[in-house]
Amino acid sequence: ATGMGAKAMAQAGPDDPAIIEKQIWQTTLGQPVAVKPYGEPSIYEKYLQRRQSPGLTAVDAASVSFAPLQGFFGIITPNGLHFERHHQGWYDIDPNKHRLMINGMVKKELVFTMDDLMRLPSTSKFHFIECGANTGMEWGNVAVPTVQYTHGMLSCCEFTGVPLSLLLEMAGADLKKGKYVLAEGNDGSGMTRTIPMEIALDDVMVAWAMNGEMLRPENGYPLRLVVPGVQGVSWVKWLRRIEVGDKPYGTKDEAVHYIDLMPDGTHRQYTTVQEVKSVITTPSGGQQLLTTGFYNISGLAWSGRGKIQRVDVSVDGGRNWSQARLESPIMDKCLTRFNIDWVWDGKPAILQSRAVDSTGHIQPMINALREVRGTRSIYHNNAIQSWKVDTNGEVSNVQVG
Amino acid sequence: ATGMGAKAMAQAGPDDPAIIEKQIWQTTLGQPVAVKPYGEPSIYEKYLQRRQSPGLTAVDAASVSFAPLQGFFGIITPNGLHFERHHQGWYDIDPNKHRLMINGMVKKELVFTMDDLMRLPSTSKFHFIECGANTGMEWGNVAVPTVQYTHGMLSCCEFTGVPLSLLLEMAGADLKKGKYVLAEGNDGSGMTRTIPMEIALDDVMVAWAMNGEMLRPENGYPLRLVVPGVQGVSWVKWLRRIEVGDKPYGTKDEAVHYIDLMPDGTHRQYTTVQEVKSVITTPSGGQQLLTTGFYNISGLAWSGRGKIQRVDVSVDGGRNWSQARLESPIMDKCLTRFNIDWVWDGKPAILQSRAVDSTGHIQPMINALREVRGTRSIYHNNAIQSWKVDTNGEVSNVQVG
Amino acid sequence: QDVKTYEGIGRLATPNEVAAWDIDVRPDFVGLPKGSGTVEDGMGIWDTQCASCHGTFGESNEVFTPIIGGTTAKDQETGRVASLTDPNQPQRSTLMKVPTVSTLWDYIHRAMPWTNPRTLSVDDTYAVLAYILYLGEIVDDEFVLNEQTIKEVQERMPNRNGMTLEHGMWQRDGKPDVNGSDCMTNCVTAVEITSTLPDYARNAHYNIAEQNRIFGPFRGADTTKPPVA
Amino acid sequence: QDVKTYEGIGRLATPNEVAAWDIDVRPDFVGLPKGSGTVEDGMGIWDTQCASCHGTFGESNEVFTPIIGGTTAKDQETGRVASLTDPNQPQRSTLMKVPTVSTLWDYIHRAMPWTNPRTLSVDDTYAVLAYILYLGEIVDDEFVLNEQTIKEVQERMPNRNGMTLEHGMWQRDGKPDVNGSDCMTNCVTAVEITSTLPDYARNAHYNIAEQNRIFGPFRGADTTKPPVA
Ligand code: HEC
Ligand code: HEC
Ligand SMILES: [Ca+2]
Ligand SMILES: [Ca+2]
Ligand SMILES: [Ca+2]
Ligand SMILES: [Ca+2]
Ligand SMILES: [Ca+2]
Ligand SMILES: [Ca+2]
Ligand SMILES: [Co+2]
Ligand SMILES: [Co+2]
Repeated sequence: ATGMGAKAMAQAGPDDPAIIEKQIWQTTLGQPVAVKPYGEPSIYEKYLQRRQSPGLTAVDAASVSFAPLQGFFGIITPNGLHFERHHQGWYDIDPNKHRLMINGMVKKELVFTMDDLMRLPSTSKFHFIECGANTGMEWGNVAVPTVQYTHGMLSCCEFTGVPLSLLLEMAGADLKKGKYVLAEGNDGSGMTRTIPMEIALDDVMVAWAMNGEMLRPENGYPLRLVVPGVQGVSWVKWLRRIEVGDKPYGTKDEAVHYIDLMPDGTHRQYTTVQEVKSVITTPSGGQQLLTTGFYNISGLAWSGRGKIQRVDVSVDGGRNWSQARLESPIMDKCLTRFNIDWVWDGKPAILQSRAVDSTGHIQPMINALREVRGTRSIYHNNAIQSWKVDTNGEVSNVQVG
Repeated sequence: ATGMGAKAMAQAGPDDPAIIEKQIWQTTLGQPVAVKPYGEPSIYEKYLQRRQSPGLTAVDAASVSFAPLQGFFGIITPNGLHFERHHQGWYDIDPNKHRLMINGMVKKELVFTMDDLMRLPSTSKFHFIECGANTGMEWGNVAVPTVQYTHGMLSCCEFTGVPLSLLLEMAGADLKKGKYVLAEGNDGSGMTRTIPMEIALDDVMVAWAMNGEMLRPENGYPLRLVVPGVQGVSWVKWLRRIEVGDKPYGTKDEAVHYIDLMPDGTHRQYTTVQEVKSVITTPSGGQQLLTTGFYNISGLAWSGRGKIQRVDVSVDGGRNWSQARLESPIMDKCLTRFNIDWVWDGKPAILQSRAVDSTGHIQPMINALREVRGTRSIYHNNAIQSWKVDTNGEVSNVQVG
Repeated sequence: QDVKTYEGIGRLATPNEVAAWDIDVRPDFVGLPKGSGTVEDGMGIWDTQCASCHGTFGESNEVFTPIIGGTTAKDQETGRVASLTDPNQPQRSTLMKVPTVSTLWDYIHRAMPWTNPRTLSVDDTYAVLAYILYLGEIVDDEFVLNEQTIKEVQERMPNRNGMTLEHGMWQRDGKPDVNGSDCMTNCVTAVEITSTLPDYARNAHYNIAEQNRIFGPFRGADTTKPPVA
Repeated sequence: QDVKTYEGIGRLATPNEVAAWDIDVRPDFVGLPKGSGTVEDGMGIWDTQCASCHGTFGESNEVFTPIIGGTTAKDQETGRVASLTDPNQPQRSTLMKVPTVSTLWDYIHRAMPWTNPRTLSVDDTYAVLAYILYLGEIVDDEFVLNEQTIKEVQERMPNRNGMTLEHGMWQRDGKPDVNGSDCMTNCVTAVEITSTLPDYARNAHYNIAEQNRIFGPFRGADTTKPPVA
């Protein structure tokens, strides 16, 4: 330790030049309005970026960029920092040339333009989206240093669109025999995923907007599927087609990827729902505490099965737990921000969070998960994350057993 | 009218080249991840910008840029399109040189760095912010063409910060004699506003984040006051100082501006609370309906006194009203999005919305407001907005009596 | 939560720091520093540092609404500016509105000149304010404004009695002026359009077609052309 | 709400339009167009259009995980790939995982070659898939793949029995594998750290100091240097 101690409250410290000296922003005229018709973050925020995890993928257009959760607040993900996952790159598709087709086991096969879709009764909902592979690098051991790389395939937006159920009704979908829908994207990969009809009719949306504006090109402009609580790959981007069918489609990303390898060599196919999970985002791996004393521990919790009911936090590696404050509103299949007070005494500590969802399911420890799933399943790692605080204040990614 | 009629559902229309011909985004490789480490909207969204109202102000650094509400969805305002109002321009202030001082009727006068503030227990809340002068150009007559200019000094974000009450407690504020706080900004105008202690202790926040990231420079980076339900000018940006006092401060923007001229020549001083209000954002002034048939009428409702309880919509200039659907969650002093079905028969129509808040207050007609306030008060016009739909589908701003 | 928990977060302000930032001046003159300035000195400052934006006589509305104009000697007696009810009064100047002279002192000292705020000394602030008051015919050309004489000025401010706090918008539980109707059917007999945008203003906010999305249920009207028939 | 209300919104798709876009092929071969291709023709396509990324024998992991490798003749009998439980197997190739040959046909036809998707004809798709199956030793060099023989291939797919739907993550009301503990105090006796980032990986994700805010309660650690003592 480098002689850190609680900063004393100085009775008469030296005068702070930041106060005593007049600053340029106090003595000159600032910039006009609308100099940025579409604004940008402060230049001092430049380190908070979407980033690739070195070595994770060989090519950048079949890859992922992780969201900098370590710098986020609240639950909304700014659109510019939403995580990305493309299988064949992204395009800024001309919305006037984009179409949505509904076909298969329907009375009428239909085609919609964006003009059409946006006339229909729309709805707006807040939901998280998490890639099924989020935290996947950590199944076997600690592999990456920060929460950006451990949990950064996670974002949360207010989405606006029409319920898929409405489009299916307009097409006269056969809901007796039609047990599945296939969603297909308009990119080079023609991304296709099967969604069970039960979920499709429940709360799936055909969405054009995120956080008040149109989808970003990287996130499917002008149309994507929103499949609340379900892994991101099913939220087909640049959505061009919905087919109603009586059997799953066994597409490449259902039969070769997004399948979870079990210890006996079988793969679980169609793993879909993202289970209850949470992570402390500050302080988190790679960060350094400046001094001892009070800190606000803050993080995110979510569940693909419903709402967050409570979050407990441990600062001693899981020996003892205390209930965290949950920010409101607590919404269905949406991020919930938690906060809890902590006074750091300068000794080593291990910070963990543990979420409970409205179905009563409690986030498990990594060892318990491994007992069933082994270490090679890649997807759906919802284990409790541990961050070690060293005596020098440096925080690192650890696993405990 | 130009021969518009409901598009018939073509049994066998001509094949659509957008479907039959392969598009470039289906036959080539798209762009890699993280090519934009901080993403931007689609190039096809470029018309949705913050804009000045020509002739409203003589200089651009004491001016306002209006948010394009006509293109928004849901309730979140994308940070890049948040409205701007500066009195002496904006700066991107160095957060390491920014300080917050608490002084006046307190036991200990305190100074906080950003490092300090962000260690304290934080909270995240969704709130609207509306300039007191929003819709102010319309007191006398119709003056501007679109909802961007009539209502665009309105935005809504998730804010993160510490309760002001906590800082006042840390400073040992004299809550017996201290009836007001003065909030002061760090820009050239040193913007100062008085806030009654009752509100200050209730839900005012000293905030550093909006919509998950740090405040934008134009919105007060790195620190601003969030004063829920109160007109925007009190949400002091680049907040550097809070003083506790026993009397209001009569600052320039309390004694010369943001005062409401009544017909008898008196000015109402310290008009603060934004009353219940709503507006249809689509369709709205300057837009054109493409054809007859079904449309989703959509808009925003808010109240500085609480939650939105209901919104009614009229399509016949106020003769008859129907209750609109409200999107959830409905939050305190926050925008609420409403939607309602409408089938346009091609005849002229006048669209209006009318909000009711949780105190039971109902948004009034402009004439009723004028009976009390005349036409020159500039601020706090919360009248029902009327949009006329012409037979050619063009929508324009009108007032009815 | 005991605030002691947060010990070490934040620190005491030094007296110099408070002095540097606590520059506000209240209507009761709390916060007003001692000093003085003459109308004559004020004229020099005004002409070199202020007149380019506000006009030689404070009458300009090139950059901002006029500072001077619209007040009378009578107003100084009554403390109510009569022209505020005059529909022919073209502008509402600063002096027509401002009830408290402290407001001007505070604001000029903190924020003017606009492009060089915080550069006026205390005495210069007194001087230039004296000159503004002189231009407003509130003081004569011999007047020396200081922390004492400013109280006399307050007694002459033309709109000093022009403000009211009797309204529902100051506190959260205030009562709104008017309440809307909750009528649902047959609420009005005839709907009369009382105001529309004049034809000449159709394109005054530039082309609305280029201020709307190029797809979706609606387009922006092309306001460079007359409305479609 | 009666969907008739929305009449005029959307239109019927034409048969040509549906044909243009409805290109998916299901495990039961619904959607598979008629056609055929030989291993030999497939080799020509592979070598000119695929090998640069996937390797001459489909073994490359330069651009993506290998397509070929890790399967045996035995696997074709059992329909289970044994090497999936072998910790020494370095990669999980496509053929080790894919249970359904339709998946390959569908995906190659819709998305390959990666930089020129949707350019392979139906016959070319049969041909290049035949060659992949040949490289995987599932068919011999004389094989002609068509909409009939593909059914025989399915019976030989090495991992055709390797998938399970017996898990709680397919439907929303599924049962999770394990449930965490709700213990609040004295939950574990000793906390053992079982994994940490190796020292050599400290800067493998570049400097973490430049991936965090430069103010606030925390800084990013400077990972270009060893940890502060
Ligand atoms: C470069 C232009 C410029 C110069 C020079 C300038 N001002 Fe101003 N002044 C402005 C603007 C613009 C405003 C309005 C600011 C705002 O919107 O808050 C203003 C506002 C004021 C006001 C408040 C008026 C009101 O009704 O709000 C006073 C008083 C004032 N100036 C006095 C001065 C004095 C005294 C000086 C010289 C020492 C000066 N100004 C120099 C541009 C200028
Ligand atoms: C320019 C590089 C490139 C070329 C050329 C190319 N591929 Fe690929 N291929 C890829 C990449 C990258 C992926 C993974 C895409 C993804 O992440 O979804 C892939 C995936 C595949 C897959 C699925 C593998 C799996 O496990 O998911 C098959 C099968 C395949 N390619 C076959 C072909 C065939 C056949 C050709 C030629 C006709 C071809 N590829 C040409 C780069 C290429
Ligand atoms: Ca790379
Ligand atoms: Ca201008
Ligand atoms: Ca003071
Ligand atoms: Ca002097
Ligand atoms: Ca099909
Ligand atoms: Ca053939
Ligand atoms: Co994915
Ligand atoms: Co304002």
